[in-house]
Amino acid sequence: MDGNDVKAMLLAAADAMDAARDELCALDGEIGDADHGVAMAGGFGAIRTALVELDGVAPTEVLNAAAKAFLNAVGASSGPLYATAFMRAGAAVKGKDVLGDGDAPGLIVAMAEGIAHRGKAERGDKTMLDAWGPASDAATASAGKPAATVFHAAADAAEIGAEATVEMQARLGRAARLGARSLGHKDPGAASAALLLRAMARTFEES
Amino acid sequence: MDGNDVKAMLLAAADAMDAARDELCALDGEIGDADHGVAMAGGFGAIRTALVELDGVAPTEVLNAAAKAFLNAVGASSGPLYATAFMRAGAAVKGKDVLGDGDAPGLIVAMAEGIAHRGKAERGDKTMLDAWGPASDAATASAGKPAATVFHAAADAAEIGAEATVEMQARLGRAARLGARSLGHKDPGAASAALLLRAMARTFEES
Amino acid sequence: MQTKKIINDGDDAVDEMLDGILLAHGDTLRTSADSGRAIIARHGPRDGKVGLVIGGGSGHEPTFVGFVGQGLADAAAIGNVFASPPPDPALACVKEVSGGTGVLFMYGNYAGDVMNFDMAAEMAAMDDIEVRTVLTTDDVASAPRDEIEKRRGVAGNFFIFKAAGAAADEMMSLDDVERVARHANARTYTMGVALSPCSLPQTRRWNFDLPEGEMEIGMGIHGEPGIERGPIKQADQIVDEMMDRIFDEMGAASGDRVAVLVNGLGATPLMELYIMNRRVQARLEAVGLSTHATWVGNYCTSLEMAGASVTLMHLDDELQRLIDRPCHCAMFRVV
Amino acid sequence: MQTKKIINDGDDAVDEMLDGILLAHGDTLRTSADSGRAIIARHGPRDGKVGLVIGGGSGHEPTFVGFVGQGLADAAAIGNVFASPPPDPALACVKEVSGGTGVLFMYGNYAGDVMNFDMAAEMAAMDDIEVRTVLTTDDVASAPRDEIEKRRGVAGNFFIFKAAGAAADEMMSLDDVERVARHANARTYTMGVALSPCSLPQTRRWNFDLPEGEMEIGMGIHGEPGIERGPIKQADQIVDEMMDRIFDEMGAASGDRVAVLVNGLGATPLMELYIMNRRVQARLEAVGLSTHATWVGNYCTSLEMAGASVTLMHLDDELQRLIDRPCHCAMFRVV
Ligand SMILES: Nc1ncnc2c1ncn2[C@@H]1O[C@H](COP(=O)(O)OP(=O)(O)O)[C@@H](O)[C@H]1O
Ligand SMILES: Nc1ncnc2c1ncn2[C@@H]1O[C@H](COP(=O)(O)OP(=O)(O)O)[C@@H](O)[C@H]1O
Ligand SMILES: [Mg+2]
Ligand SMILES: [Mg+2]
Ligand SMILES: [Mg+2]
Ligand SMILES: [Mg+2]
Repeated sequence: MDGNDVKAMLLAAADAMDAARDELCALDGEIGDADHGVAMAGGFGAIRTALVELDGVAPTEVLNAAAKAFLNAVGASSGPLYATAFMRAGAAVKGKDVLGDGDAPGLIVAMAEGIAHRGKAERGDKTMLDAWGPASDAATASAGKPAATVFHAAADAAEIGAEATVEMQARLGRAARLGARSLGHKDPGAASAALLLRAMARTFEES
Repeated sequence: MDGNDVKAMLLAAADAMDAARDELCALDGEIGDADHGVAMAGGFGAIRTALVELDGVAPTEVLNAAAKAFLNAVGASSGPLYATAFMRAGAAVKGKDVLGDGDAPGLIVAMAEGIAHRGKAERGDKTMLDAWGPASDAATASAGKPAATVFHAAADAAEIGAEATVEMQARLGRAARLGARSLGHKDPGAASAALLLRAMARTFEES
Repeated sequence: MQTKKIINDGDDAVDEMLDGILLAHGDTLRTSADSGRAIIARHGPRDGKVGLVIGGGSGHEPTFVGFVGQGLADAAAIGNVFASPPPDPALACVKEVSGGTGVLFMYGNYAGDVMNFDMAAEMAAMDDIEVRTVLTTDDVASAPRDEIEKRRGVAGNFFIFKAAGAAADEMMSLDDVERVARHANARTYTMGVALSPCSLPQTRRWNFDLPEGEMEIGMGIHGEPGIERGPIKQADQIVDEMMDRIFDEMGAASGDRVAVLVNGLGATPLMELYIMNRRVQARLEAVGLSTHATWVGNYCTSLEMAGASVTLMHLDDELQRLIDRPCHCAMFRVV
Repeated sequence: MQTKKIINDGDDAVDEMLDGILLAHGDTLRTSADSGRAIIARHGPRDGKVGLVIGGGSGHEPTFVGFVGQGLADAAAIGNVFASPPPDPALACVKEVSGGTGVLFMYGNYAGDVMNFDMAAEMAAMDDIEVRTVLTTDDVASAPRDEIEKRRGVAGNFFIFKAAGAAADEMMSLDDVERVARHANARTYTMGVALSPCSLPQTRRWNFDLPEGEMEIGMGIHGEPGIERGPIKQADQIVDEMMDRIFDEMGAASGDRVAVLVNGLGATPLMELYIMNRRVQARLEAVGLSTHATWVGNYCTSLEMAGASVTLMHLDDELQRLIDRPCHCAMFRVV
């Protein structure tokens, strides 16, 4: 997995966000402000633009460029959360030109930590961390397996985690003010996290 | 026909305007500003309020009170037009405490003249005058017949006249700017005129 | 199903609105003792000054009531929603603001308004107050150029009233205020577009039908049908259609100055109005016209209608001076 | 089917709006060289003065950009529609308005804004500019009183920013401007009601569903669900529910003074806002509160949402002086 493979993962994620834009907006409309799809598609669209020129650079450089592009295109909640996630992921593999299967869990764990650090959410607050947290656990548990397996395991866990947010009462973010009215709705940030991880995982099949 | 009978005619007209309010607004919505029903119901509602206290006064007094009430409640186009109509009708029977069958045509002719004078419309302009004009002709032609017959003949003519406005291109009022787009729609002021005359005519049956 | 409105009884809406206005703006506005529908500027009317009385139907706020104040209109006669006021409030306005040098009526060119204000003017003449009338006819979409006297007055009212109000505030004679008013009207051009209907408080039904995805160019501020209906276009295209028509009417030369009003009809966000303004200014620049001043916002509304209009006033030195003159109204000020 | 909007490409809406704003208001506003999303007051920022930087998502115009100007905010960082600006424009604002005595960030309490502005503050600290933050939390419907720190900032922003901006304009120290801002926030109470949804330019779909005949009390200015949904009530009842809740929070004594803001969310006509104001003032009078000043209009909008809010600021001598202090913004002025 070199820088170009990391780039391919991010581009696949970008396509997934384009496809899910309206669905994510609709989810956000139920308990938030209906713009999560716009933010994610916009952020990954900016990543796409920023990465177009990058070729043959190290994974860290790709991830740092993605962090900056996402942040400045989006703002919102997702901007700092994903920007921090990408920066942490970049830092986790700093100095390496090529990543092996053993680096996969660390990338996912670093992203989850970045999101937790920036957002100060805890699991159960009904945020994207309820997808990224389980994903991080699953990635750690799959350590030693091929990167594709690690990412798919993380995506599986993220999907289950996202599904579980339906039963949660929001304690952070816009939805927090809803109290019990947030029950019964899936958190849009958790939903997009699962989609992202799955799209990233699939890039291993294609390559 | 004494002042109280004139009052009864106006009250019957008021009920007719209440019943037709939304329909007249809808007609006005097609070629105007959708408020003709509100204006007519409001104007006759004000007449109802103004006349409640009047008992046993001369027809002219009833008609003058109606003119004032209608005008100040409504404004709009209908206000000055009907206020002038009622004032002219009042003037036409001035000095009489009781009206006979012979006075009926004069009342209708005076109303039509008042409307023509105030609005400076000509027949064919697609206004209420296209109902009041034929009504006035029919009333004149029925001179000598019982008042009920005169009013019904006027109402018949007004209905036909109102129907004919569907084929006219507006030359006055809000609809005038529509040009050919005013074709195919009945003029709301002509429609309400026919309803008014019919309601007035029917008061003879009841009494 | 009824349209959604925050009102009490629909028949009381206008009077309750006026109550709310007077409670908010009692420092600049009062009602006449003769009529609760005659709203008078506390500061402004004075001996020797020509009185400026404007008015018309309600539902266009801040037009007309919001433009009453020192330096603009001395009084406004307030009608029901989309209905001319009766003569009484107009007459009450005249009596309150007459400073001995005559009164000017200014209002949009609608049959109902003309009949009612004319009746009021006749009544004022019986009291030996000279009242003249200048009708506004800025809506270029409402009649062809050879029937200019049939055009209606719309958002451009704002500029035309402002110029006349400033002229009166400068203590010009009735002749001169009337001349300025006619001149301002002749040099003011508006084109509008509507995206959705509005509804009267009394009926709470949509007053016309504008299907999904469609807009109507040239629609009047009471929902009177316009000149063309079709699919919604992009902002730049809409503005281009408006500007083409206005340029054609205005016949300005490169280097001439204009004042610009991008007006919202009620439900159109400022975001859209400013996006329109971007294109308006680009078009002005392209033909070498210079923008002296720009106003963007809801100046002449049609209740909750969505849509907008563009107005240009073709300035000369006098109009520019008058437009710039300070005024202090309840809902608008220039300082 | 898409919602109707006068825009070009939805992704360009915010930038094109800013173009239009700068073209209309270039005499009071400019952009920072570092960021087109950092809008700076031409007059206002100066040596020795605490800089006031506000900001947040677009779609609430005239909030935030319209309140940039001498005597109010020195700059605004502009986000996408309903999205916090990233740190960069906020940082650009800081650099432009820093007068050497510190900068205050003020914005509504939303998770996204907090994260982005905090990042900007950290970056400013690296440049040795002291940045402090006061979050606005005036929406009493958005959390119970014992979780006041979770409340969001809505239309009351306007009063809170105004007070802090006046304090900075009086050349108060950063400590004092911060104190005033917190005090103003603590004494400002807003309750809103929504009647219809809005739609983002990028999606052009209704962002929530509010069935015919229904309203939602306490809905947020981004369409975040409120505290109660039910059939539309009469204006007086709606206002009563708002005022009961606000009175309960405010705990004012008879004779106390308030400033009032009756705010429209975008598609609600002035007529309805003034009808609401009538009841607001009646309720104030009934409990012996005196109204020092009233603003009625669209001050904090949610694109084309229909609805309104009522804000009371519980004045003391200092707040009253600050609210009265002149300011000159592109979309608002006090003289
Ligand atoms: N403090 C937080 N920590 C982690 N995730 C958060 C936090 N606040 C919000 N989120 C996530 O952000 C999502 C909303 O993102 P988005 O709609 O793009 O931003 P905004 O709320 O600013 O409109 C929520 O669904 C939630 O998953
Ligand atoms: N000059 C006129 N002469 C006669 N009738 C007229 C004239 N102008 C308008 N009308 C009538 O008035 C009707 C509209 O009345 P209404 O809706 O109450 O007033 P407005 O046009 O002020 O809204 C038209 O349908 C037409 O019949
Ligand atoms: Mg969101
Ligand atoms: Mg009408
Ligand atoms: Mg009308
Ligand atoms: Mg958002």
